[in-house]
Amino acid sequence: MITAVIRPYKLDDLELAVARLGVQGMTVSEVHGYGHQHGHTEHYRGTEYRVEFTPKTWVTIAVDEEIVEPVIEAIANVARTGKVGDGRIYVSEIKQAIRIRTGETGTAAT
Amino acid sequence: MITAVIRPYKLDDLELAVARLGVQGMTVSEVHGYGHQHGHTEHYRGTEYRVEFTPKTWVTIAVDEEIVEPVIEAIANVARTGKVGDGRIYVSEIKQAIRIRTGETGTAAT
Amino acid sequence: MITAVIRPYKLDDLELAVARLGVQGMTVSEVHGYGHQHGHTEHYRGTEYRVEFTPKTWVTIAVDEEIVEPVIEAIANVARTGKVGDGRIYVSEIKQAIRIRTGETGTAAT
Amino acid sequence: MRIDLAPMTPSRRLRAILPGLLALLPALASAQDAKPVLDTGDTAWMLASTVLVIMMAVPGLALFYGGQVRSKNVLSTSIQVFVVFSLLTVLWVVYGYSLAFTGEGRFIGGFDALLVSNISPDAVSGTIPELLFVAFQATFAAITTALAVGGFAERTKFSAVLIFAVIWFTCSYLVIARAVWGGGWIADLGAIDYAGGTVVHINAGIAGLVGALIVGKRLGYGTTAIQPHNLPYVLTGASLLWVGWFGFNVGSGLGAGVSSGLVLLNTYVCTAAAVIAWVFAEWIFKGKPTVLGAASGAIAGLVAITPSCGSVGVAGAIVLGLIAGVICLWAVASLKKALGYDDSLDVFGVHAVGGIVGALGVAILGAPSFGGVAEIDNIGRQFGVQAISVLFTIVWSTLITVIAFAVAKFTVGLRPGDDTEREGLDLAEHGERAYD
Amino acid sequence: MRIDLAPMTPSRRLRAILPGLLALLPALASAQDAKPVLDTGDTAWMLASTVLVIMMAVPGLALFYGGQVRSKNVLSTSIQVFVVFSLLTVLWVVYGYSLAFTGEGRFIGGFDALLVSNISPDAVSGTIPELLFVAFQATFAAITTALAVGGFAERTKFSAVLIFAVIWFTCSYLVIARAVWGGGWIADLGAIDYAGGTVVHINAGIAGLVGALIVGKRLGYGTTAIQPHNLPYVLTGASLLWVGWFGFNVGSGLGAGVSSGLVLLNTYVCTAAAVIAWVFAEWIFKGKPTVLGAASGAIAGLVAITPSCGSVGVAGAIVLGLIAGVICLWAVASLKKALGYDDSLDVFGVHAVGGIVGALGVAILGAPSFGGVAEIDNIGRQFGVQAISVLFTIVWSTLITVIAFAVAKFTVGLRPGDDTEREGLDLAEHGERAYD
Amino acid sequence: MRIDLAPMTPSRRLRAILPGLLALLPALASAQDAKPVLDTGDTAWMLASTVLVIMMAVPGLALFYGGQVRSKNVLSTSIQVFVVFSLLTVLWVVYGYSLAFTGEGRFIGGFDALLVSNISPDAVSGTIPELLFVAFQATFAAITTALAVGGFAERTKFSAVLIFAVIWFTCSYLVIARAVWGGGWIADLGAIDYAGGTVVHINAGIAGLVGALIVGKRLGYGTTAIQPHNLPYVLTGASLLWVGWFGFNVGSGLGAGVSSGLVLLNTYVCTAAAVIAWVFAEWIFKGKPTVLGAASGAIAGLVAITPSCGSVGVAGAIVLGLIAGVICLWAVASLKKALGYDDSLDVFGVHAVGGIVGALGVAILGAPSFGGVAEIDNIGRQFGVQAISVLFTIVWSTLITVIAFAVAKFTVGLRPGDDTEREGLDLAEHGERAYD
Ligand SMILES: Nc1ncnc2c1ncn2[C@@H]1O[C@H](COP(=O)(O)OP(=O)(O)O)[C@@H](O)[C@H]1O
Ligand SMILES: Nc1ncnc2c1ncn2[C@@H]1O[C@H](COP(=O)(O)OP(=O)(O)O)[C@@H](O)[C@H]1O
Ligand SMILES: Nc1ncnc2c1ncn2[C@@H]1O[C@H](COP(=O)(O)OP(=O)(O)O)[C@@H](O)[C@H]1O
Repeated sequence: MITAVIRPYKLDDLELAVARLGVQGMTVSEVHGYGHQHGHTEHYRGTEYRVEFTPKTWVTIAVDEEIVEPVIEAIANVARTGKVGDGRIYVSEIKQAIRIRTGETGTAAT
Repeated sequence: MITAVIRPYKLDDLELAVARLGVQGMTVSEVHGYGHQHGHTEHYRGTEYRVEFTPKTWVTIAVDEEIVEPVIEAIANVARTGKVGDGRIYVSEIKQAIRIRTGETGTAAT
Repeated sequence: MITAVIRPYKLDDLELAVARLGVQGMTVSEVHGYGHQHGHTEHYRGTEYRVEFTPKTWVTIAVDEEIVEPVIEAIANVARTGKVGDGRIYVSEIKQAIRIRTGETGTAAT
Repeated sequence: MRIDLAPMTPSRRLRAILPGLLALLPALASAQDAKPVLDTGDTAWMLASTVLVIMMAVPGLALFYGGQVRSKNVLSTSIQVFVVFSLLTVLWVVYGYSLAFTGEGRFIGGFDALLVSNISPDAVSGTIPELLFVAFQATFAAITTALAVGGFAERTKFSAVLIFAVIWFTCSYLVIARAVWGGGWIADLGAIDYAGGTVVHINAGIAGLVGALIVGKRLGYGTTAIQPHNLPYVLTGASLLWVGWFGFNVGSGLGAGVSSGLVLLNTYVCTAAAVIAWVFAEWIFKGKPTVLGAASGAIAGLVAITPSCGSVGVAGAIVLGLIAGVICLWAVASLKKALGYDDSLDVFGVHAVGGIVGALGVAILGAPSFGGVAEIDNIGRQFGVQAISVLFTIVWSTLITVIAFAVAKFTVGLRPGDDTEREGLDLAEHGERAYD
Repeated sequence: MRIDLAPMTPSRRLRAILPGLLALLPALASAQDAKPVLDTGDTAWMLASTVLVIMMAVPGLALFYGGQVRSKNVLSTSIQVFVVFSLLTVLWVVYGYSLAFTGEGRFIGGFDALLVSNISPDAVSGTIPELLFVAFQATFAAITTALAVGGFAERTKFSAVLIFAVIWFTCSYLVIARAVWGGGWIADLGAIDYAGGTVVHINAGIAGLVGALIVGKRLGYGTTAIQPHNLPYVLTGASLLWVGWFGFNVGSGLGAGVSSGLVLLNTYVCTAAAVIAWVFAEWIFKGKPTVLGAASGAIAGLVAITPSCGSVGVAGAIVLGLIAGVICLWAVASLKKALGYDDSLDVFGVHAVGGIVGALGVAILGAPSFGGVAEIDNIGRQFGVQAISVLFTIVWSTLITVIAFAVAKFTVGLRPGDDTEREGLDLAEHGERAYD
Repeated sequence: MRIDLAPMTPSRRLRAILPGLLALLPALASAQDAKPVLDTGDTAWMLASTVLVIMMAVPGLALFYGGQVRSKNVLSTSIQVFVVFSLLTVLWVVYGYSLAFTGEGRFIGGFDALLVSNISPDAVSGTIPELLFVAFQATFAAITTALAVGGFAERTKFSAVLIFAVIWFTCSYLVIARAVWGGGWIADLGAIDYAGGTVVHINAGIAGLVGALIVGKRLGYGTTAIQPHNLPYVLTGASLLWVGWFGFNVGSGLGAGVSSGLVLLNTYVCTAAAVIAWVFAEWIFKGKPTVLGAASGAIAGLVAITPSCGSVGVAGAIVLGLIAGVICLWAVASLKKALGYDDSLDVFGVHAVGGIVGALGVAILGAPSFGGVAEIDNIGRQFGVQAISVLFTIVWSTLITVIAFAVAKFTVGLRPGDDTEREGLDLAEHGERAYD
């Protein structure tokens, strides 16, 4: 299971890039994050405060073992701007995957 | 940890179904996904575009090892319509679970 | 990877607490959950219904192995009110972590 | 080119008002004899009033209703208001005005003024342009039918709603409007209804309830949470209804004469009092004062003062508001629960019940002995007359609603199917999502 | 202290209206000779009308436009409407009114009334305060320019929009306003334009289209989904535009005389008919009736009736609405697709196309033989005159828009950069997010 | 049945206006002697004005305030506006009008007109129905108190807000209204205050600030981000305030006479100029022009022109707007930061500061030598008089606010508790969530 936190406007590009590698599905959600972007201060009518969180998009893609590496690379390539706040990719293990409609498991369900 | 992506309007049924199996809690969020539903085109005032993402509900349930299988089955049963877009179920390992209020860990915290 | 479900208004405190332990980033999202808070009924213009879900905040923090325990403890401490609905903490394994901007992996990417 | 009867139309409309005004309109009787002369001040206010009633419907009612449904049905609900309002505006001009306000028929009018073709653009009626009177009346017809759709929102097909709207407007609204304002058999009884408590609110409220019963409950009603998805919309909509209602009530006097002061102030304070009553009653009996309660209280007060705004005194308007706020709260909370119907947006509990409170209340509070300004010698008799007009409206509206839904059922069907309803009508019926 | 010409200004404005009114204003000719006397009724309505036109722009247009863009650009779009409206209001008073309505020039006026300094506060013009006439006209100038920005929304720098606005207002709006209402060479041809079909809608629609072409398409246009982010805002905005438009159209008669009835009713039913036409055409041809369609239909009808509201009969207004609804739907769906331009909010498809439908349609539907009330002896000739005024507006507005954007391009630049555009203009240009 | 004093009330109200109008109302003096005759044009405009002021509060202010708070407090904030507005409307009719406008007392009036019982429905005052005057004044009282609650929003118990509202209305609003409009000791000094700069804006602004200081800062103020949760609501609310304010200012002339032109145009351009000033000042000094700035600028301009709209020339109105925009920006950004108070919605920075700019500015810009139309012979003296009325208002409002909050503190308590405040007042105090 590949999970990536990226800039929201990079989603379209990411989608195209991983589709070329055969990824046929994904699930995304709107999140907020901070990291090195931490600590930026804003002024709002006389008060100053740190804005910790900026909007990010959280992408979850279940892929077959063999294409994990190329997918990671593709995501990293399209999501990189070089400016702080580009995001992270995390890879974790899935014990089991089921496609609800068909009941298929394993590769067919990724 | 069982994670399911389902059609939003199936949530009520899912909740009832897993409650019968002894599941006592869950966390859900609104997400968007595509898979085989991919590629549907829409018209909007003279422009045509592919709508990749449809709204889904992401359900996370921490359960005891022994009821993983029946819970998966229950979810698959209520969430299945047979039409494309029914969603997925993923199972992964949790190393540790803590209930914040009591500090309990393990089964009590699922 | 530490995942915590907490009361939304506890986020500011949580952030300060884990920052003190050296955590430099996190990703959060708005979720709804139930557990023991389950079953509360509301009245709305003559109809009575159970409100299952209350708003929670879902916090995901990738941390180095060595500070997992103190971070869990810090989260549990700030998020605890003692009233039902305080939430959960789950710990799971990440196989790989990449920082998109730099391509760094491992500890630097948590 | 114009038929003789046309210039009298507004004065017929006034007959429903007259019993409610002691001596505020002395010039009226004689004015009917002379050739009508336009008054720019009266016309200015009637232009503004017409615009205000339009604002009640769009965006007022669309927001008030749209905010109360779930986010998957907000478009469905508000397009119903918007399109029903537009459709009936056109139909009003095509045949509604003619059937309600012209011709000799006692129960229904004639076809002489189809497409208002026999009204010259420079015709003056009372002190305003006759076509302005047509427009002002159009807003009443259109908003009344739009109100009714709140009863069966979130589960009825758009096509069924339109079929209901056309039939109900033609057979119920026009007939009752004629009885009260046009041919006038109800007005002849001496019933007081300044701005349309029976024609508009009881009429629509009953249609909403009967429709809700025929269409059936929303899936999950009573078991899952069905809550307003956007309360700021609800409050904004209620506010715009309040604002626009001054056109509705004060405009019903068809000018900016001295009685406009009483009517405006009554409409204003009765509403304010009903807000207070509903909110405090909730606070006392249910523990918390709510925004939905404040908004609903405002509508309850507005509905209650609609028939009586020209008859009660200012103190009476406050009393009426306090009563209407509490009774309507009881209706939407306790009565509805007891009876178990699913009137989605409480069209019955607020419009029918509030309208009945106002229609009956005016018999008492309008009497000079209770500080009113109406010519009520015998409160009991007046109460009886009011009750007759209320009962007739209930019976007639029920009948027509049943027929209208029967037609819809056997042509296009009433409900869109369970899966569609669960997914939401916005996507299924209109191919859109409200928020992206 | 006042120049001689000033008191005549509103009557000049009326010249564009007069051909459209058979004999509804008999007193006007003689009134021009006598010292003008204020009429409180006319003044009351013109105060209300001015307020209504302001409400069209803010919040009406700001919501209508803001709801149609993506959530990352809602603030950018609505601040453009708000600030352009404010800026041009000030400029109108500083020099706009003077250049459009005073002096002897045929194509552009003089500088005598800069800062309206030569108008005494107690000057009466026609039957209303002259300063009220200045204010009413200000709203027209300001909203017209604000309409145009919809064409190139979501991708143009705020500074570029302001530069466009100032140049286009000065060189296009003022010149065409003078031709139709001020010096009057177009009015002298006998063109009918009651409330500004050419000056306002065709003018703005063309500017929107040309701007869209010069600025270029939004990133991702045609490939990714670019959808309205909040349709309830769109419907609310359209509703407020409808409500406010009564000030725009009926107020253009500069009083609450008998013709106000026809103008109001026409504005009301033409819009309602266009809503029905658009929604049903969509339902038939695309499968579903949509909220965006209902809202767009309303605007199409309002635009089409704007030039013709004092000339067509009520049945003619319904016909015009039905036609405008269908043609504008075709323009924004099929024509736009065929031509491939990216007019973000369909300023061209609705305002220019709808304006042309109205400007040409009045030549036919305004004729007495088609139930109209205009003095049209020769439909063909009138059609020709209308076509000339339309063509001049198209050519002139195109020219000025090109110049305005050229200036903007070579001073501040047109677009904010790809990454900024992808991230959204709200954050990049205004440092704010709409929703938190 | 009516007391002698009643018919003079509106003319007393006019006294605060008169010094600001050179010779625009020549007929007034003599009119006071004759029996008042209703003018339908004046009445039409006053009906519209009353409706417009109601629209300022609901939904205008409710949206403007509701959008600026966090989403967990939007209901709490807007129900406070809605219920306070309703409650004070009722109290105004019950005793407020009587105490402010009737009787002989110099500092407070009598109890003769409780429940307006001694005003006949056909009484005319000036040229409008007397009850309409009562209603128009009610809107001022109600909105003023609702404005004040913005100062201590997001942290004060609903019950405490209501207690504050009742006490402050009774002891501060009524006393100052009487001083300026009723008994008139401030008006007798010759202070110019056309539509209520002191009575309404300075009064409410000070109450907001003092309330903010007494209640204390919001939890997390200064450390965590406390941002508007919905800026489109803020812009919509500000727009509706702008729209409704024409009723507030122009309606204060109590008719549709010739001066209405100047008052409307001034209100319009001053606001537009203040929007421009605020937005450009932000752009220059802080880097970006913001929507919150545009909205705030509009309110600053509206507040500043309120006392002076009948006295300054049009150019003066533009200058006043530019000044007010910049000074209020400085107040909410720099001054607030320096002093460190937590006035949640900048009631002080916009209403009190803007009101002071307007009240003092009129002494200069209203003078004929600066293009004004007021009878100001000695600018220094007039400035002194204006300063006295400002100072009195500041002192009195401070005093009463302290007392009102002391009472609230020792009865129901001021704050709902830390956890409740963090969770949001919507859920804790009203049992509702705004969005679902
Ligand atoms: N330790 C972490 N755990 C979870 N998410 C993180 C962590 N660090 C960063 N993120 C996510 O990645 C995003 C980008 O990280 P940031 O450090 O700001 O930029 P960069 O990766 O370019 O240095 C953050 O907004 C947050 O969503
Ligand atoms: N590879 C994947 N990774 C993550 N989520 C996926 C993946 N494939 C599908 N999904 C999720 O499952 C949902 C349904 O999948 P889809 O393929 O459209 O239907 P079906 O499972 O019926 O074939 C998608 O909308 C998406 O949220
Ligand atoms: N089995 C579970 N799986 C996933 N999330 C859970 C589970 N149980 C509880 N949660 C989450 O934790 C939150 C708090 O749990 P709850 O049982 O209500 O309170 P407490 O932990 O104080 O007993 C829930 O709202 C839900 O989001």
